[in-house]
Amino acid sequence: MGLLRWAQIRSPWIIHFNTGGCNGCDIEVVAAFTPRFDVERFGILLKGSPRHADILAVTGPVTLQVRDRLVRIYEQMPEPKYVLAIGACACSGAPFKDCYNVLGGVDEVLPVDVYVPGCPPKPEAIIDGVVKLIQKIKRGDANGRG
Amino acid sequence: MEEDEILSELRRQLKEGIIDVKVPRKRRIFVWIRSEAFKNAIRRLKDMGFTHISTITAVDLKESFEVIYHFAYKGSIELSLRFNIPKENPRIPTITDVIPGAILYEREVHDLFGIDFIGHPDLIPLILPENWPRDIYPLRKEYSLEDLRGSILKAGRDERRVTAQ
Amino acid sequence: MSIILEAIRQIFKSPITLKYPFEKTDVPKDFRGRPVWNMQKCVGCGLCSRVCPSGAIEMIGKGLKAEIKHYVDRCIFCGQCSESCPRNAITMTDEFEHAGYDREKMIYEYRRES
Amino acid sequence: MAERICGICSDAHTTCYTQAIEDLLGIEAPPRAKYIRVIIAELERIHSHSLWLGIAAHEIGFDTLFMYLWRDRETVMDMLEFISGNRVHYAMNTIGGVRRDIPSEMTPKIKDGLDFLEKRIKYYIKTISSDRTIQKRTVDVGILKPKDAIELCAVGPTLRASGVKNDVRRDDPYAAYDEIPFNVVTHDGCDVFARIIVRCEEMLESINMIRYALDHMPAGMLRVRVPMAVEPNEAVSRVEAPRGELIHYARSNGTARPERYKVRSPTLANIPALCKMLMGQHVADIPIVLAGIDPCFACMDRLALIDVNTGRKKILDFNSLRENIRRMRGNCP
Repeated sequence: MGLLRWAQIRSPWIIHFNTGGCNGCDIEVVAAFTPRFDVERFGILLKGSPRHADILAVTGPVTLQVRDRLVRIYEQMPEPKYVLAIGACACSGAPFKDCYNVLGGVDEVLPVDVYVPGCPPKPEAIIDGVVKLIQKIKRGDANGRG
Repeated sequence: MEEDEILSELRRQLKEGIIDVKVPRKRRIFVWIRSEAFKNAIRRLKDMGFTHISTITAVDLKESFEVIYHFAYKGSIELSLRFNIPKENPRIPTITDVIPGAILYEREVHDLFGIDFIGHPDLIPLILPENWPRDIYPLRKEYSLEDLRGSILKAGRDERRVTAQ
Repeated sequence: MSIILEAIRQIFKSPITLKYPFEKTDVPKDFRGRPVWNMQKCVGCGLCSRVCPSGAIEMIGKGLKAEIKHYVDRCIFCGQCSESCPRNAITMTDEFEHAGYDREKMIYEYRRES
Repeated sequence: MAERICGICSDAHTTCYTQAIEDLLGIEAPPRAKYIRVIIAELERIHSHSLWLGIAAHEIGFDTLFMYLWRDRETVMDMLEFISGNRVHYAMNTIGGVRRDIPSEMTPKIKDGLDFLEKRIKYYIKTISSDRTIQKRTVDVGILKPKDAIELCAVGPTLRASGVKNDVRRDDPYAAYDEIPFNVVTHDGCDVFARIIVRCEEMLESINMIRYALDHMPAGMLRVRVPMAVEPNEAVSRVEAPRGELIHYARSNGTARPERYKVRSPTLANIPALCKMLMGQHVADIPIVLAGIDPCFACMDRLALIDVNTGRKKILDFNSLRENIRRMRGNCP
């Protein structure tokens, strides 16, 4: 366990999933990976497969259609796993929370470790969120099922 | 062609089919027609150069539906062709045989209002989730938001029970 | 081929990456960060909570006794509240690092000092 | 609120929305506001196209170009941030005009940025047309004949890359586009390569338009007074978003809430054309053909209707198709 946590703190791998948002947060997440902000200098890698990832970064409000897929992706991730909710929609579903096909924030479906509000959050704010998540993993009180 | 030329040409082609026209500003035309004349009108419009369909909108007018087809003439003049259909029997012929680009817009209107397009190649749900109740059309005004939420959550629960069994 | 030359040229340039978590970056002039209420100016008309598109502002009570609860996790930082406020009591600050572990802790409360 | 339909073309959606409402109310934005709308819209076009070009480079496995493009794209983001204060949702448009001015002090900084971008975009055009990797992956891939493009009602750069000269900015001028000279870029290639070149040259065209607009900006007020009451009326508003023709339809019934509001975003219009393009292609080419229409899955389609009875907003989005496509692509962002 110690080795695993050490590896996760040193180099957390991220999978990014849009659950029906406006793309604003997505381009900022991708911008955080590109040269200007470059989170890869902290060993953070964007992965295409949930089976390789430690952190699930969710953007957008959870719609009815996407709920089962979101849960499936979460189930596929190896434990311990953490969820990062990026943007106001993923945090609480606002301003779409009253729509009939939107369930609300990600925490309606999955346990969320760190919320990053903002519409969209600046890439700096996303980095800040990831840093706070890493601190939480270090302290060992993340609810990452592991 | 200019707006008035288009209108006179349409009047000549459709005669009694046209109920009313309105030109609120430059490059915008609204045409009300009788629902029987609509397929013919679309063929005529295509021949006149309205090849691009921008979208199809339906509006719930409590007693009937109004269906609006937005066309563009060489990209510049936007003509909205509209007619009413009864709510009890919302069936109209498809236009995908004349303009193939309308295929997704018809599916979308079918999803949201339950209007049947006779002859459409593939009228399966486009926007709505797959566990959506069959006979609920979200943009009809008789459904309030609470009704919709309730029925959807119920449908979701039922499905989960099925998978659990 | 030309992209290889470009890549070689880049080796001699200084990196473009911001050293963000270690050095704070500046925010532009009109940046819309977290809104802050000046309760000395607020008259409790409730306009901000009515115009808010995402329901992030809750007003408890009315008039000068009003209390304002601002839910940062719902806020979309559109600035509509600060634009609509008839007394200019709301300012958009530079704060953008709101990340937190708990939604309950993301509520800011404002009440008038008596 | 209309801004949250799409995060990439947020300004196009607000422009379209405000125009529809201005039409309903029978008011018109002042000239200076129109010029500012053009400047923001064109900056957004540059940002969106360079974003797309980066993603396209990523899809064909050319990540170096992706990183370079996204680095240079930060210049546009900086300019937008400098003008409006935020990177993505600018909140510049309001009903009856714009919220913020672009004072003349800002002009030199914007022009510096434009000069830098022009140099870079020219360099990328050279790279793209000479690089063998890109040529092999894009030329003669995803063919869309002009006849099919018109028949399937394709819009925007997808249509223009099939050699059809069609641009809402030219054909149905809104804002200040009737006063600003520009060319409609077309290409006869009909393939993915043509779509890349059309978008690159549109970026250069946008740069020239911003320069012209900055130099010829009339003085005057930024917004007009908006009447409080709305007559029963209807309006159709069209805008050339970075991805193509965007259309909003609004109808009011005399109350404060609209009777019907409909949004049709450009990606939905391009889907039938996409199905045509994918016919007879290799599986490995699917990502780049798909990326060729610049799909924006969030803005693919959403309709908002505000129900008069309950007064709540209902928003539907176009998830099923997006899900299918996402499954096809693997989970690339």
